Amino acid sequence: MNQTILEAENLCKFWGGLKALNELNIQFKDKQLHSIVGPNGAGKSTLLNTLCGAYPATSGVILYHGKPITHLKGYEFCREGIGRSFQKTNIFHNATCLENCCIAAQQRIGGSFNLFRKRSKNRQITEIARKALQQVGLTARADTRATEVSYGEQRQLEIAMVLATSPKVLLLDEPMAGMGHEESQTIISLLKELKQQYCIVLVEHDMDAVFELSDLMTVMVDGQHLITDTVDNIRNNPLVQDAYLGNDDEVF
Amino acid sequence: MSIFSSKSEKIFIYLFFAIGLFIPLFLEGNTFYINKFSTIIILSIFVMSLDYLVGRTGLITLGHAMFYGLGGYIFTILAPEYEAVNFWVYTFYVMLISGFIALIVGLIVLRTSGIYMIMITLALAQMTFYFFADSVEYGGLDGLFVYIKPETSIFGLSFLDLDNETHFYYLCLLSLFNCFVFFKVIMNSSFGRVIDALKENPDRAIALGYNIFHFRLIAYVLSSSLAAYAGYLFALQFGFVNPSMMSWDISATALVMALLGGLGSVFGAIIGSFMYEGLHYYIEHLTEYWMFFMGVLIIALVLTLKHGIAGFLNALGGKRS
Amino acid sequence: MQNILEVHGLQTLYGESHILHGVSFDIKSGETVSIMGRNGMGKSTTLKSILGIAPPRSGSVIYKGEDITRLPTWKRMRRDIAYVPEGRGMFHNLTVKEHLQIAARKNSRGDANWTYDQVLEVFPRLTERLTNKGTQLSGGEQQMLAIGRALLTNPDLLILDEATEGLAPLIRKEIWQVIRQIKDSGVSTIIVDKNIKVLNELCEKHILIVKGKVMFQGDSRSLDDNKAFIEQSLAV
Amino acid sequence: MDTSLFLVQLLNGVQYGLLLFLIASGLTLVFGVMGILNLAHGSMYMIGAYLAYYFTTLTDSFLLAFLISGTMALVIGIIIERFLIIHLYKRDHLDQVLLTVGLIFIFNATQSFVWGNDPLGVEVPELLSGSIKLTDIVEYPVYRLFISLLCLLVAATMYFTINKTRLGMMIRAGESDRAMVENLGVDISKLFTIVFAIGVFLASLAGIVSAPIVSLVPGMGEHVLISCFVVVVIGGLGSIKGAFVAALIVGIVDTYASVLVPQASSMSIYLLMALILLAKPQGLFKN
Amino acid sequence: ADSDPIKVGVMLPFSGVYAGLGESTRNGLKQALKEQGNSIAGRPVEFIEMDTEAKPARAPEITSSLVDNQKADFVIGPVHSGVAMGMIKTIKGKDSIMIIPNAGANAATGAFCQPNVFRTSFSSWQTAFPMGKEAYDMGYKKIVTMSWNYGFGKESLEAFNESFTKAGGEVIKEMLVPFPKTEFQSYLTEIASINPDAVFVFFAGGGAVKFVKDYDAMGLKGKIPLLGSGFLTEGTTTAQGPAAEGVITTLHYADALDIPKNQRFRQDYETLYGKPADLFAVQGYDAGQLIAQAVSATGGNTTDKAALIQQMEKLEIDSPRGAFHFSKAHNPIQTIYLRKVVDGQNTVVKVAQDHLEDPARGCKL
Ligand SMILES: Nc1ncnc2c1ncn2[C@@H]1O[C@H](COP(=O)(O)OP(=O)(O)OP(=O)(O)O)[C@@H](O)[C@H]1O
Ligand SMILES: Nc1ncnc2c1ncn2[C@@H]1O[C@H](COP(=O)(O)OP(=O)(O)OP(=O)(O)O)[C@@H](O)[C@H]1O
Ligand SMILES: [Mg+2]
Ligand SMILES: [Mg+2]
Repeated sequence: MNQTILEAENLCKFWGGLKALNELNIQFKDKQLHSIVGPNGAGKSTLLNTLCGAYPATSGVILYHGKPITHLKGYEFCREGIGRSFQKTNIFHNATCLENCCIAAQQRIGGSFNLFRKRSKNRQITEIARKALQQVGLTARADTRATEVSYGEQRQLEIAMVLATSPKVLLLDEPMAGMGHEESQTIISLLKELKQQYCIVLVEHDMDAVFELSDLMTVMVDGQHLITDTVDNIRNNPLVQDAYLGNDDEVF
Repeated sequence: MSIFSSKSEKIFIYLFFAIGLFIPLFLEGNTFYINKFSTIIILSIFVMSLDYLVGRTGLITLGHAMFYGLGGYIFTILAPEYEAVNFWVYTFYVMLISGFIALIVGLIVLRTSGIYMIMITLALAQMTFYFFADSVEYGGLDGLFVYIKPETSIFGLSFLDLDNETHFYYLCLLSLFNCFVFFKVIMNSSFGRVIDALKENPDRAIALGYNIFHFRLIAYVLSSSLAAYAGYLFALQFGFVNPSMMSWDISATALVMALLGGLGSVFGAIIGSFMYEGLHYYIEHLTEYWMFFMGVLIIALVLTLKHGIAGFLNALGGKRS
Repeated sequence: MQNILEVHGLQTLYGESHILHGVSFDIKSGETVSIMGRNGMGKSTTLKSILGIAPPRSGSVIYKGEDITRLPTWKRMRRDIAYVPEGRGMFHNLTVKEHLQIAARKNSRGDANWTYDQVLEVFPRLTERLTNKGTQLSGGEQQMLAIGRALLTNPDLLILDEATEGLAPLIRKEIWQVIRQIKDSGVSTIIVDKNIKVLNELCEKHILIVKGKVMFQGDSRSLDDNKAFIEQSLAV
Repeated sequence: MDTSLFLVQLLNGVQYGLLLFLIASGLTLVFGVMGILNLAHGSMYMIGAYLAYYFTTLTDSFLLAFLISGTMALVIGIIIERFLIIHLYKRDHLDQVLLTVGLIFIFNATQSFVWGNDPLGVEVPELLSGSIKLTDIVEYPVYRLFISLLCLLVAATMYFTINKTRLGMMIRAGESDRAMVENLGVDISKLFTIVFAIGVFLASLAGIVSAPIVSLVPGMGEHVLISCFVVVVIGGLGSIKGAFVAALIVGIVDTYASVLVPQASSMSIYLLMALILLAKPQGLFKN
Repeated sequence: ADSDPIKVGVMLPFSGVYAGLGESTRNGLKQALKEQGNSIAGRPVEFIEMDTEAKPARAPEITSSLVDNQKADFVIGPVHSGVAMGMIKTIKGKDSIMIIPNAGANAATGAFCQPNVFRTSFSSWQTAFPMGKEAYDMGYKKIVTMSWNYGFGKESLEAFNESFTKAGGEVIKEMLVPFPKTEFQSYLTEIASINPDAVFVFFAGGGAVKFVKDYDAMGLKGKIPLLGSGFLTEGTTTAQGPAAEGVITTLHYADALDIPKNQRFRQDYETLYGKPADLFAVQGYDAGQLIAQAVSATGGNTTDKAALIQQMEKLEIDSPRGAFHFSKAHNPIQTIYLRKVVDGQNTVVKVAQDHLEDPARGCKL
């Protein structure tokens, strides 16, 4: 059995009176793709944001390799190896795609406080960055400024940046949103490959992709854990169909 | 490999320093012009440090003159009244102490951002202003005098006589050059990469694992101590410091110069300072209502140039940074 | 039937880059039209050109028989067009309630088919979030709000750019339901979306844009006839 | 300090705070709500005061002067927005700094050219020139109380308009996303012109009504500018309520500081601002 | 050569708060030289005008421009004490003569006095010192003093304090207002609560206007007499209106001073510039007279500055304020008048102190 890498115990996140996460318990295992689905506003993004340290948890514990990391600062999560992509594209628009990935890679490699070493001199960083671009299929766009690539390509870049931080856990928030069919396919095959090495947490509304990729699925509703199970069980679970999927295919 | 980010920048810098080197030969004896150039060069250093902070780091301050003034005051207060101290040693002291102050100030002001940071820097600068303006021992609003200028020997060898305007001019020019190279080098460094990133999208930089506070703090300290260095040179040039060096309109004027030059371009700071001061000097001699024409000119420039004069030159040169 | 919108030879550029190369099509009153195409082909740009957000260099836009090519955006909107942009266009300093209040108005004929309460009925989720700021909503909630806001202007022509992006399947279905409802009420609609299957069912007319050119337009039947070509263009 | 004195000082503080609010109100609107950084705000205050002086001397009626100057201010506001500011919405905020610094220069030069450099004063209008006896020795000028009343009126109107009316929502929405407001069928550029003009009007209004209790001197605009920013920022950008509360706090703190800790009174409001921003980096009422 | 122009640099504020003072000073200066037909001993006079903007930080640079670049024989300026300090520093040891037409900082002709620096105006000390004794003689025993917290103000309060306490009075409270704050309500309330015999203040320009009006509006004027250093009512009475009536001050000049020289001067000034003369015009005028008389005395020779300075030290200037000559420290030894505002004009009540010399503390000349 794969070992649990990241887990949340009684995790809560309140926005004023709103319980975006309510006593959530969940475990993520190594070399597995674990997807989280649920209606809009269920708290999926909030969960990812809390797991990666962007929001401080209201209460509860986050365990990473068994040790609590809840108290860490936002930027320290990434250093531990928890990388995340954003639901709303969040990249450095004025930099080239390659440079975007270099920024991500440099954090890992270090030397960021070196005032005098020319940034382009660091081969290792550039290599990691190129590799990440290549993985998501953006090699051709390496030297294009990020604003100038299309929306779908920006989504790909978003993932490449996470990869460039050499994470152990990948938290992906709707990576496929806004992507065309072909791009989605690229990402799907990429994720298939990545889940051999990483622990991946995927939030996504594209059910085809989710069903195809997931080893485990969790359904969340109103900040609460509804069910965690395999794809097939979930698909046929009447509760889930009620709360999230609806009865049949996307026709009326 | 070149440190320049555009052809125009390269041409400008070569031309500027070439002319700068030889200009005293043509001004033989006219100490006023030499002095005037030194003053503007000192100002350029100050504006450059601000330009880096605002344009590169994205940290906008209206209290930068605080360090300009502190640079002067630190020296004036520290140096014994009737004894020539060593210039280099005191350069070190001034930058070290102002750097330390900047560290403390930075720890406070960098907790805020945007307009709030503008205001809190302004508040601290005004408080420092009033501290010196109300103080009895530091000369109050009338300021302090520097009675004896430092000597500049290194290991007993002395090349520069600070009482000599031309020598002082070269010291300023050299300082500006070093300052320019320094900023260009850190801009192109690994550190500069992070700075660029966190200016554009700080949230993403955090998500990538950077403690952006540390980077901002370093940038703030560097920029502030260079501003202090400029203030130190000012004090040396005129032998005089005054709280008005710290007043907010000096910060604002410097910001205007940086903007005119083209924010974030570093070499634009030189252009901005020379242009503003040049125009000011020229128009002031034409009319008592110089402010009117200065205002019209500034407005015309904002409306026609998008990224200041440096941006205009870069566009002419046809290469983007 | 009358054309509500005619688009002739739109040429649109962003700075130097030429995006639209002569886009032309027309929409009949009450018709629901899809615009398809891969990422970056110029779908959104087409919509923006129609609305004057990305003014075309040449070409014309005729709306209800009137040439509106030179009108400022707001005047076009006043002629009962509503737009849900990609990215949703939330206001960070307005509450959900205010988003709706600010938009609500009668159309130019003085009708108000959609009211504040009706919109909340369609999106009950929003009812719970009325005092939240627009940007504090979850992705999907923002999308609902954007659509609700557009409906409250009681448009004759509704333009939806990726309106179902980021919505949960159940909600997506609801949205399609709503769009059908809108369609039934006689409002013309332009939809940009990824879900070909639904579009096929819902729309009377389909427009395929490839690299800034209209490569296909026709009804659902002819869409089926050209299935191979279309799928290739969409890389399905 | 005995109680009656304490209360009179409180009245001073409140009265000063209200005046500060009036001066800052235009800035709250233009900067806080619309997001335009208008450094020439102080200059408009100055111009308002000088116009009031000019027209009171000309017409011998403060009311008439008030009306004429107010209208002129609106016109000036429209002109500035239509011909200058309008080019800068898509640009960096800092370009607005540059432009409005240019305006400061122009206004200052104009002031000095038209009205000269000697300090000038305006008489308090006859009707409001009396005093009210507060304690046996302290009297309070009626005109100051009148100003306070006016400030309250402005504050209430602004609060209501910005927060409760559709117009106010549109203005706020415009600050957040101009293009989207236009997408809703609103003539946003006209709206912004009007709001900017009102901002300028409010600045001048403050200048006009304070003309009788201040001295008109060159550069009077720059002095108030910083206080205005302090008020707007302490309150939290975009919050009318915040600006109002902040103005009162600043007024009261400044008043008590000048009697209780005179040595530090010059720093008091800056210290206050620094402390507030440290505790609440977004100001008091930023939501 | 002897027909070369005599260069007179003018360093005054022509913009900002002090611009009005700069203008008057310049007018007076020009009037004096016009009376000489704009030429002295056959040499024309050339003016080089620079705006100091009253910014001390710019002072050294502008001075250097006049002294080093333009080689001005005389530099007239400034109005503002902070600027004066910067100027003195720069002009020290240079071959130009500085004539201060206003700035009152005691140190300018005290601790920092220089052979080539003269002052035609006053020291802060001079303008306030005589009031101490006068106030006591008027029967005030307990007084509150108040001014802006800056050099000129503080020096004035000190000088007043010095003579007032010596006479036997007591300053029960000293209030310093941050410069340039003009919100006085809280201070006035406090004064009212202390209820002293009288109040002595130093304010000038716009602040003076505001203070006097507020003082009146608070109803204090009828109850607690207001005394001041003369600047309280100099060039400000029109703006102050009726509020200024009855305010008592000391100064080395008064508009209504009834001596022929003053009447002639004021008449000429009015015809030349179309507005009434003021103190600053007088001081500028005397700077002009000083130059004219000194250069005439050396027969037009301005190269030998030492000789010129010697002449200047010996001169007796026939000023509209009454004749004066210079002390060793180059500050005028002059008469100080006790004045009272009557019908919007400063009228002379009496001579407060005849031929008052500044103690020039710290000057080694
Ligand atoms: N900053 C915030 N302030 C207040 N409430 C917030 C904030 N961010 C999110 N919320 C609320 O928390 C709830 C959960 O939001 P979250 O973004 O986690 O949903 P989600 O599951 O990701 O939904 P979606 O699928 O639509 O993206 C929502 O109801 C949202 O309105
Ligand atoms: N503001 C802009 N400046 C420059 N280029 C732009 C801009 N907006 C879009 N583009 C470019 O124009 C092209 C068309 O963009 P558009 O947004 O119309 O595509 P789309 O068909 O809507 O794609 P998607 O499905 O990804 O939204 C893309 O190549 C994009 O990179
Ligand atoms: Mg989400
Ligand atoms: Mg699109």
